[in-house]
Amino acid sequence: MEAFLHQIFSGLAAGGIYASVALALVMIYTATHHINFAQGEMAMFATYIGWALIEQVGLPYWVAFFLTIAIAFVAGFTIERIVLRPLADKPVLSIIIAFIGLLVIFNALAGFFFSYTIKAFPSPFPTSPPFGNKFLSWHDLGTVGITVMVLLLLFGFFRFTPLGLAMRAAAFNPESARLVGIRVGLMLALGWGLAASIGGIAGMLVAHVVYLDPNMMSGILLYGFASALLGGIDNPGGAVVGGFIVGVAENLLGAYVIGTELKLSVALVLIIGVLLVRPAGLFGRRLVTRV
Amino acid sequence: MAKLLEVKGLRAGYGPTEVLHGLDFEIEEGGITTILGANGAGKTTTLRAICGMVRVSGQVSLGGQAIAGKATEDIVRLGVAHVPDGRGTFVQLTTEENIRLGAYVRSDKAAVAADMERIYGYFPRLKERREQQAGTLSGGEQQMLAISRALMLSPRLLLLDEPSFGLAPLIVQEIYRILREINRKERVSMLLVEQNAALALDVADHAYLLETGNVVVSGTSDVIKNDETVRRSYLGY
Amino acid sequence: MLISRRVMIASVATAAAAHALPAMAQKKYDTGASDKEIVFGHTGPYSGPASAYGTIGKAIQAYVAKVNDDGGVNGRKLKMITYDDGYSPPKMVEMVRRLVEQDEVLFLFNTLGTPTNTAIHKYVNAKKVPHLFVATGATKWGDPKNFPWTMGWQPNYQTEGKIYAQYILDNKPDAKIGILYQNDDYGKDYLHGFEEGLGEKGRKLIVSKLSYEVTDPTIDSQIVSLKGSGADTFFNITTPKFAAQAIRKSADIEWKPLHFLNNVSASVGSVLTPAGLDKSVGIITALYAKDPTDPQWANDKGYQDWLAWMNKYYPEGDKKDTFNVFGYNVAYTLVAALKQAGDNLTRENVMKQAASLKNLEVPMLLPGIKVSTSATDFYPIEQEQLAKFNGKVFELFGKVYGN
Amino acid sequence: MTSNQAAAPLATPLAKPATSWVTTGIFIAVLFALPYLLPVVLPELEGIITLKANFMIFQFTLVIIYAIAILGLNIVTGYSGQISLGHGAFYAIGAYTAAVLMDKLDVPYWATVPVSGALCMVVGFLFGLPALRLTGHYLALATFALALAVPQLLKYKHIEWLTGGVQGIVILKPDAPFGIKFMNADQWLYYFCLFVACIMFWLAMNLIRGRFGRAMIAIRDHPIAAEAMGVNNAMVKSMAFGISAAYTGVAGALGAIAIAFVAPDSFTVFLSISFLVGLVIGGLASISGAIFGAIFIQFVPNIADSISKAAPWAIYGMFLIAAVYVMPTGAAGLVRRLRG
Repeated sequence: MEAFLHQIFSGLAAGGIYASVALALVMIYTATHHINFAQGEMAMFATYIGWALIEQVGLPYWVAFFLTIAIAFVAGFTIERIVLRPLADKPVLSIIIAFIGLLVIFNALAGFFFSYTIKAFPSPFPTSPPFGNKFLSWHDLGTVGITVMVLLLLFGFFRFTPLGLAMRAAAFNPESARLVGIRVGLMLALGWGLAASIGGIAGMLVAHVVYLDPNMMSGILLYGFASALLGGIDNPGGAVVGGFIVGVAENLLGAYVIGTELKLSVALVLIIGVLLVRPAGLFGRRLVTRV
Repeated sequence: MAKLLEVKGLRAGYGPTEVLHGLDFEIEEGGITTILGANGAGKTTTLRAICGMVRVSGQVSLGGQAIAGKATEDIVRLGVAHVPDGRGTFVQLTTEENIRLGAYVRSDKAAVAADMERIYGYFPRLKERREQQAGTLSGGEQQMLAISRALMLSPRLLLLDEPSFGLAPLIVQEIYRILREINRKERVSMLLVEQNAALALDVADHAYLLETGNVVVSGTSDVIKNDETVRRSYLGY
Repeated sequence: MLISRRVMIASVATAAAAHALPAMAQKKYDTGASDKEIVFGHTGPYSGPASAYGTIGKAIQAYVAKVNDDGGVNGRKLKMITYDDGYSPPKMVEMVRRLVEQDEVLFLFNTLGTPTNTAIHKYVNAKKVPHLFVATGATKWGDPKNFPWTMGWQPNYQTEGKIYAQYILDNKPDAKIGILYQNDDYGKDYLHGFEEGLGEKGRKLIVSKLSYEVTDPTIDSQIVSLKGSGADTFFNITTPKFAAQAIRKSADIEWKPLHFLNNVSASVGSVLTPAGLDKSVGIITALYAKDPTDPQWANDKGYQDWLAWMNKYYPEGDKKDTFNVFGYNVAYTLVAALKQAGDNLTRENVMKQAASLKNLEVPMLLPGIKVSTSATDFYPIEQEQLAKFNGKVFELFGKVYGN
Repeated sequence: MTSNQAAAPLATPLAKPATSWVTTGIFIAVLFALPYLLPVVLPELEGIITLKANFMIFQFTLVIIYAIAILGLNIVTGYSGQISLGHGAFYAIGAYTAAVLMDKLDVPYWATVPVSGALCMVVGFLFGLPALRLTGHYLALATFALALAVPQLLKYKHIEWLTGGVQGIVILKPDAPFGIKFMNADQWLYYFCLFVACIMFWLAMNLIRGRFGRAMIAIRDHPIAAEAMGVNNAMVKSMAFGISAAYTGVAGALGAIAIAFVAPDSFTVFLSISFLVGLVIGGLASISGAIFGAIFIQFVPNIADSISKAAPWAIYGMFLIAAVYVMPTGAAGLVRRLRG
């Protein structure tokens, strides 16, 4: 029983990680209607910047944390302007190739600048187990807490601010958005900036758990992608819940049902099965349009 | 009356194809002007050219200010609202979000709130459906929504692209009644593109007739309505 | 007259040649070697998922630069041609063929990876190109009967697995063993050696055997399961990132087994430090090389030479990275073999000399561990010594295993 | 990837087949003469034709193999409009089929190629039936999962006796048949692959210009209209996926024969991504584009490697981005633009 609980909680802890990455994917999807394959590598690179600020510059954790978010925002914004802007009217697959290009560039540059040996990333949370439990650490709880906080902020931003509404409008229907005076290009760039920031947050939370190295995100991105689609790619809340479901399901399947060798394959098959039944994800809104 | 929009030698097209070959026309402040013509004459392109949605050359000036070549969003900010072909609904957003977006460039919050209530007064059905996803509205409701969104800009010039398209006659009548009312009450100038010439000539003060990218006839609505030859050869009724 | 003169000249020339013969006799070259240089080929994963190993190739290049600055090998400069294989077997085949057929190198050196080297194994032996000191710990590289042109270098994973097994049988015969291994050739090789070392009876000691994939974000779940299985002995066959995760997670869930960590991840600086030194106390590993991050070598001559070389020839390299020690050691071994080959730089002789290293001491190998090969022994390093982490350094203990 | 909006094109399709029959003929003739042209074009190879030229012939053999694989992906992505990030899986299945048949059953190498194709067609069709109900990102995830799962399945312990597990299977490289003396194994393999490629390209051309091709394109461009005209969308899409998988499977079998080795590590997700790169950079919905794409994925990584050992991927990534800037419709589209 204790082992079972342990599996559930370590699944929840992993789920928190997937959720935070899924959130970044949902963010970029909401703002640009693309799924950015380079999101994971951008997050990884931002995490290295955070690491350098803490370990090499010597800034306190939270200062470095927010500075990294700001740097990631500017970087995401700039990448949209420089790399993706010229491709705006190009076919979708061309843009995907550009994403793949960005992915390999960031991966290679991280190795080049920071080497491939793993680095420990500090956590701002206490190391003693909270409330004397032995299942979850403060960092696990903190990850969930920060993810939920980001989720609420995003929800509020998109739902209640004119800028958030404009960003959604620009992604859904750029032509109509221009007709109400929205600067669509700027919205896309802001969306990239925000997504890069959220990715940076996710990266910094993840890095403490899995250790920082240039390939840190390659596996996680897949789980994040699956979580986001499972929960509903246009639904931030769904993506977070999807993350937890994937984390727990993967752990339990691996530990008790199919063994560790095939757990990824089976988990993916299950997710695809769910998507076949509910094509918009568990919590996604099915788009209804009357002509 | 003062001229709100003056267009001289307007050429526009898509890619290598030129659709408009040098149009001249003008719109008077506070009036309703209509552009008539057969399919493919260039009516929709004319509206898109005014808002900078296609590549243009020639002169377009709004209240004396040159706007040709400006970006769409900048032209919108000068007070040109466009109810586009196909209505341009943000189908994934709610009705109210669609309407709120219309006022995106305005910063006068109190006035925006007042405008929203007034527009709901014109279109009470939209108010009933304010929380509904806009994609689920009927065609007529989506047309009303598009007009409402455009009006939220508090525009100087409202461009309307075939507001009657695909709608039942009763709904068309209602929409046109409201458009006339808005024009009269709020002094919003309108440029109306219609295939249904009889309908358009009924509401418009002034009309231009396009054929393959050129203005072939212009005049007040009454004159054109009563010109037997024009009616037969161009308008076909 | 004319004729006789020609004969005379000829005979003089013959005499001169005959006279010079003793000195010239050994100057024999195959493609890639000349009076001026020795050209050899190398591939490594500079790109792709295994690019962490790319630094080995760069370190070898840096060592070649040092050798050339010091005058080369027997007066000849070394020229290393290295290509990116992306850890992909098909790419490896292409690149090795390029080295052999287009660049016409004298021999191949330290090509990396088990699947990749398997892909070229037959080819290089058919072409009779020396395939020296490959960078993988699989067992199959020491098979001079069937593959006389291929030779490994590092202690193979199976041997190391057997050492741990032996230790357990000797010291903890009632152990309940839990194993975590990477699900690929590397992990399975260790596992195989370990199980073989335990023997039929000892294999019953294994209570849990779990794998992970390199794409798994964490291995927390596996550690929890291992603890749940009641294991009190843990054989940790993981690469650095997962090793650090395993060490930390088992401490966090208060699982305190007798912990054996494979040599692949036995680095104080790049594994135990990130995992937490206090959490690493008691870990046992088998070592053959000096860990550059282990403070016990700070004043060691071999380490200081290595450090000076890193600073001068590979300043951008990571000094915590044990792969940079690996590259240095293996390149040192190569140079020793080439020196031994003298002026007879045929492929056959290079292979022969590589197979006749006798008790070669390599500066960054542990004291007492030597490189030896023979015509029937294609395993250059077969010795390892167990060491236990005391919170600061790996303390060597017990005998040197192997011969 | 974009939203589910039907209006968003996956790519700008090219209107007509790029090459005329004459250019096609010349091109094929050049390919057939290549092993003998190489020493003429590169005189420094003369005399040592056997060795240096052999390596290049080997590289071109790989180009041909990749071209078949990309052509397969093109059928499903370019013509049928379904994105696939998982064609590496079919390449792997084809390769393993060939290797297992040769290794365990001593089937002659040439006979494994059609078997691989047929098996992949069945697998592709069966995968497509459910998966192609998904679109856009969801299909991308499903196919990506396939690419990820297949290498893991190949090393699964219960089929290790068949697949060789993580160690893979080493196979024998075929020699020229009938004791032909004037051709070495590399040259023979080149001609063998070229021969297969010609058949596959010819079949593809007929397929695309025929009834089935029109049905695929109709579904891609106007799914609702196609359905209304009586096209069974689900069946056509799944068939397209199956045919596409068959192409890639054939390429995989040839790849296994050329490399003479298969292992799970040969078929990582990156292989699938490479095919996609080759497809887009070659040119979507263009038969000749497959060849340009194959040349790109074969040679550009080598160029990147020769520029920088420090971070070859960074260079490769820049090449990728530059390629889509310069040739948004792929190399085939660029050629068309330059011509006319």
